[in-house]
Amino acid sequence: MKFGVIRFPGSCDEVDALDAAARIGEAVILWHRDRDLQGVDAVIVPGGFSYGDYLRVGAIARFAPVMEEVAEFARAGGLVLGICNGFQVLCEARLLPGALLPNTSLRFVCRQVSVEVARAGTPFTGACAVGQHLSIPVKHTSGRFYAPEPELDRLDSGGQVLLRYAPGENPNGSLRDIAGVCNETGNVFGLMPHPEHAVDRLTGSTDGLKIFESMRAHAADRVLV
Amino acid sequence: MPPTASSSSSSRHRALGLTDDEYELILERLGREPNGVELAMLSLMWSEHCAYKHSRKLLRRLPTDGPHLLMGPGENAGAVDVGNGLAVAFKVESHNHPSAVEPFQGAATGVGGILRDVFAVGARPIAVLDSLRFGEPAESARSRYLLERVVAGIGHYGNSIGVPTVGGEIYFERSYEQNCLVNAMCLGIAPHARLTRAAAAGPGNVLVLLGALTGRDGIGGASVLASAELGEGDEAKRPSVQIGDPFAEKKLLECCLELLDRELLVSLQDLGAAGLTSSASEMASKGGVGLDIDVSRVPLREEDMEPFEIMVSESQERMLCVVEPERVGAVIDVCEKWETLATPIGCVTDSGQVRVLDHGVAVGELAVEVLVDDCPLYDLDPAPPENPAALYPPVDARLSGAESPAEILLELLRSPNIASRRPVFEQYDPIVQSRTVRRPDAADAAVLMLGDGGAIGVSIDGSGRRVACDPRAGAAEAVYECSANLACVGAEPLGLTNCLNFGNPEKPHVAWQLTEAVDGMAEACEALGVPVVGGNVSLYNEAPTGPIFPTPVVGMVGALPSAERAGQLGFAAPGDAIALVGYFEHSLVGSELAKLRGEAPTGSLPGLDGTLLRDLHAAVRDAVRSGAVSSCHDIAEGGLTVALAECCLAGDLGASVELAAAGEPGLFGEAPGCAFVVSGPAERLEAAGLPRLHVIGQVGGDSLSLTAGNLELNLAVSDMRVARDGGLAKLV
Amino acid sequence: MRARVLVRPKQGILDPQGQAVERALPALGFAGVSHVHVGRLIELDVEDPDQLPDMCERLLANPLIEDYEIVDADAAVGS
Amino acid sequence: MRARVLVRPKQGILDPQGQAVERALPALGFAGVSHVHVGRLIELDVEDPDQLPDMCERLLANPLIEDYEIVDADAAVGS
Ligand SMILES: Nc1ncnc2c1ncn2[C@@H]1O[C@H](COP(=O)(O)OP(=O)(O)O)[C@@H](O)[C@H]1O
Ligand SMILES: [Mg+2]
Repeated sequence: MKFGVIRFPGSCDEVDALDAAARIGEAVILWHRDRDLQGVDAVIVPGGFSYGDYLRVGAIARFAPVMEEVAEFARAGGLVLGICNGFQVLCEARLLPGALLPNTSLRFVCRQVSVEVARAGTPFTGACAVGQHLSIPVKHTSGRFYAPEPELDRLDSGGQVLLRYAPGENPNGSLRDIAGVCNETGNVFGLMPHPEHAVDRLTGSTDGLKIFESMRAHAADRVLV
Repeated sequence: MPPTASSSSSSRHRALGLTDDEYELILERLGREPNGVELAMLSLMWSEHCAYKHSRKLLRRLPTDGPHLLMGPGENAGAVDVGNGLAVAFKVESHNHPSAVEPFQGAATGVGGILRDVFAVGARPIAVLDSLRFGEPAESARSRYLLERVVAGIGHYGNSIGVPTVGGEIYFERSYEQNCLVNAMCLGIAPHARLTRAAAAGPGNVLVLLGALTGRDGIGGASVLASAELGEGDEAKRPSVQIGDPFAEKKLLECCLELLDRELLVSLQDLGAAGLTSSASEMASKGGVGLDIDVSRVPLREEDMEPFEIMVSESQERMLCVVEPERVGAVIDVCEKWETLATPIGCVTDSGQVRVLDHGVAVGELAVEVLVDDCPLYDLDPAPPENPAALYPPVDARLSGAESPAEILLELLRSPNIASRRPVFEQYDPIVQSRTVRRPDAADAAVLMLGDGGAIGVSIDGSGRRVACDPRAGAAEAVYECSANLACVGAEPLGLTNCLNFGNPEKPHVAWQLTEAVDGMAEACEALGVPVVGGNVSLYNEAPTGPIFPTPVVGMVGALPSAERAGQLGFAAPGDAIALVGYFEHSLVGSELAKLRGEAPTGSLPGLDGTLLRDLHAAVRDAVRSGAVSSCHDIAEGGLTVALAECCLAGDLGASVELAAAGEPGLFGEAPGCAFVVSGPAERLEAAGLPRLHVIGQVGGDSLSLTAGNLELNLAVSDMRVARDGGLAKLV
Repeated sequence: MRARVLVRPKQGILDPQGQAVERALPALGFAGVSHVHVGRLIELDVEDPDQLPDMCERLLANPLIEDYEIVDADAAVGS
Repeated sequence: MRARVLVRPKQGILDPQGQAVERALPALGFAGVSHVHVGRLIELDVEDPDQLPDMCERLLANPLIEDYEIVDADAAVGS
C-alpha cells in the first residue's frame, strides 16, 4: 500500500500524515507543482493552511497542478482522503459535496472530540463498527459542514455520511453533526477531525489508525479482485 | 563640544529619541553631522530596544555557561545540547507595546519575530509558549478585549505556520491595565551541524535579502515605541502597524532550512526591530567586517520609499543572508521553489563600515563600531521604594476573611489567575508536528518528543505580584518554579531564557526592582547550575499611574531520557497515597488569597536555599522517571489546597487529606519551586528517597475532603470543576 | 476597469459573523440595527471585465454558499 | 436604510490576501489583473444612518489598519 501526501505551500500537517500513513504502508510526499502521482494507491490531502487560507479556505489550493491529477485519480476510483484543510480543498474542488463554513464560535478550536462511526464497511471505515466512538482531535477555524437541506437528505439516505460528532461533541456547528462525508462512489472521503493525530498512545489516542487501516484493507482487496 | 549643531538637527535627534549628550557623542565619533539616513539608523541602533542602554551592564551578572551550552547570549537564540547530536535553540521575546497598540497584529507579529530568531540559527521551530499579562478583566473591558485579540493573534500565527503552542501563562493584575505584556517563547531543534551564527564573513560575498517586500511597516515603530512610555498620545504612533503574514513566513522558514541543509549560506540573520539597519550592523559587527547595501535593489511594496525608510522598515517575514558569489544562483533556485523572493542587495567588504548606496551612490556611511558599540551604557541609580505599599494599590477585596475553607477554595478556583485556561489554549494548536506528549493541563511542563526516543520539557513562569513583594526572592522563585515544573515531568534543566519586563529604569525604585531581580535570578541560576542562554528586555512599561509589577519571565528547557515516563499532574488511581514533599513554609505573602482579600503586594518572601532546592528537584525528577510517583504537581498559586484540587480535576478523582493544624497559611500559602504534591502506591512513595516526605492522604471517591486542625472542607470534584471552568470562560 | 466584487453569505445560511456584529452594536449604544451580514469585498483592476463573472464563479466566490455582485468601482458613488 | 460598509486594508498596509489572489488568478488563465485587495463587506439595516461613521470607527472597521466606505445599498447599482 503506497500513500501519497500532498504538500502545498502552507500545508502544516503533511509530515504528520506522512508518518501516520507510514505506520500502515509506504508513504511519499507529492509536491503541489508536480503532476506525477508516483503510482500511489491513495492520496491524502493534508491539514494546514494551504495558501494561508486566504480568500476562502481551500479556495486557492484546489487549482494547484497536482489537484488536476488528483481529480483524475478520483474519477478513476482512486482513494482520496482529505483531512481538515484537505477536506475544505476537496469540497472547493467539487470532489466532495458541501462546504465548510466558519465555526459558529468564529474561533479556532483544538479539542479531542468523540466521533461516531455512522457507516462502516466503506474503504475508509472498513475497520470500524457502526456506532463505534473514536477519540480524535479537531483543530480548525472553518469546520462547520454545510449543504442545502435536500443535499443533506441525499447524503443521509445515500450513506455518504461516514462520521458524526457524538452527541454534545459538535465543536463547530456542523449541520446534522457531520464530521466526515464521502462522495457518491465512496472513494473520496473528507473529515474535519485529524486521524493522523490519533495514531500514538503517547501523543493522544490510537483511534485514528482505524481510518488508515481501513484504506489499506480496501486497497489489498482491490489487488486481490 | 560647543552647542554648534543647527537647531533643526538638534530637534531632529530629539524627536528620534536621542538625548543631547548622545547626539554630542555621535558628532564626536563621526567628526561631522550625520545626514538624515545616518541619523535614522543611529537613533534606532542607539535606542533602548537595540542597545540595551539601561540593562546591558546588569545582564553581565547572569551566569551564561553550563555543561550543555552550545550557543549563549549574543546570537539570535541560545542553544543547548540534548544528546544524539541534536541541539535545542530557544528564546523568549516581548512584543508588549505593539500589542497594546494593535493586539491581534502585535501578538501575531511577536510570534512571527521569535520564530525567525529560532530559525535564523538553523533550528526548526517545534514549540511556542506565551506569557501574557493584562489588567483586571472583571473591571476592565479593555483588558478583556486585549486578552481576546492577543490570544487570537498568537493562535493565528502559530496555528497557521504549523508550530504547536504547547504552553504559557496568563495573569491579570491592575498594574498591567495600561501596559499589557505579551512575551512569546519559541524552541527549535537542529542537528549540531546546522546551528548557524549571524556573523557576516568573507569580503566579496553577497548579501541576499530573503522574503517579503519592504513597505513602510513599523517605521518609527517598534524600536521607538519600545523606548518611550506609552502615554495618552499613542494614537499618533498608529499608522505604522506591522501586519503579520504567517503564510509568507512558513515558506520563508522552509526555504531557510533547506538553504542551510544544502550548506549554501555563510550566515543568516532575521530582520526584526530596526530592520535592515540592525540586521546588517549586527552581522557586520559579529564578523568584524563591513557591508555595502544598495537600497535601490531592495524590492519594495510601495514605490516611493526614501533610502532611510528602506533602511529602517520593519516589514515582517524577511531574512538577510551572506552567500558566496558562486552559490547565489543555487540560493535563488531554492527560494524560487518555496515562492520566496531572494534579492542580492549588497556585499561584504573589509571597510568596517555600513555603507548605504542608492543606485550606486553613497547616501550614508557609518562605522560598524559607532552603530553597535559606541552607544553609551548607563548605570542605574537604584533605591528601594520609600513606601512599598503605595506603589501598587490593592484591588477591592473579594473575600472578607470570614469565609470557610470551602468558600475560599471555590473563590480561588474561580479567580482569573487560577481558573482553567482552557478557553485560551483551545484556540491554539498544541499537537501539530506530532511531538506533544503533555499538552496544556496535563502536566506542569509541556513535554515534546525529539524523534530519537528522547524528549524535552519546557515551562515558562514569572509571577509579577511576588516579584513586586520581594524582587530578589521573587525573581529567584520564578527560576525555581520553572525547574520544579520540569522536575514534575521528569526533566533535568539544561538552560533558561528570560524576558525582563519592567517600568522606567531611570526611576530609582524601578532600577532597584530590576537590579534586585537580576541578582535573584543570577543566584538561582548559579544554585541550580543552569545557564542563561539568551533573553530580552522590555523597559518603560509604565503608565501615569505607575510601573507594571516587575515581571521577569523565565523560560526553561530540560531533557527527559524517555517520553514514556513523562510525569503528569492528575491523580492516577484510587487507593494511591498522597504525599507532601519538600520545604513548605507557610506564608500568605504575595499569595492569590492575599490579593482576593484586598492586600497590597508587600512583605518578604521566604528566602530559599538554592542548594536544597536543586537536590529536591533532582530527587523529584528521579522519582518521576523511575515511576515511583504516579502524579506530581508543585504548590504554586492558591497553595496546597488548590494544588490538591487541580490534581483531583486533572485525574477526575477525589481525595481525602488530613494535615496537621496549619491554619490558612498552610492551606493557601504558596511555595513555588519549594514543595510538591505527589501520589502513588504508598510503599513506592516512601522508598523513593524524597526529601521531607509526609503522607497526607489517599486518592479516591468523587470529592476532595480535607481537615487541618479545626479547618475542614469537603467539595465534590464536579463542583470544583464548575468553579474552575467558569472563571475565565465568562471573560473571553 | 477597477472592479469591486461583493461577496455575501447566501440567504438562509447561518451567518455567525453577522450575528456577532448585530449583538455587539447595542452594547456600544447603537440601537435600531438589524439584518446584519458580513461578507467579503474584493477590489481589483481588470483589463477585460468580461472575465469577471467567470473569476467569481471559479475563485472569488463559492456559489454553493455565497452570492456575488460585480460593481464598477469608478461608477460607484458613496453616500 | 439598507447600508453597505466596505472595509479595505489601508493604503500601504500589507494585504496578504490580496497578494494571494493576485498570484492565483494568472494560474487560472485570467491575465491582466492587478492591484487586488481583499476586505470585508458588511450589510445592515440602520434606522439612523448618521450613526454609521461612528459604528465603523468603533466596531466595523479597525481604523488603525483599515479604511471604510459607507454606501447606500438601495441607491447602489450593480453593473
Ligand atoms: N534578559 C536577558 N538575558 C540574557 N540575554 C539577553 C537578555 N536580553 C537580551 N539578551 C541577549 O541580547 C541579545 C540581543 O537581544 P535582541 O536585541 O532581543 O536580539 P534580536 O535582535 O535577535 O531579537 C540576544 O542575544 C539576547 O539573547
Ligand atoms: Mg534576531
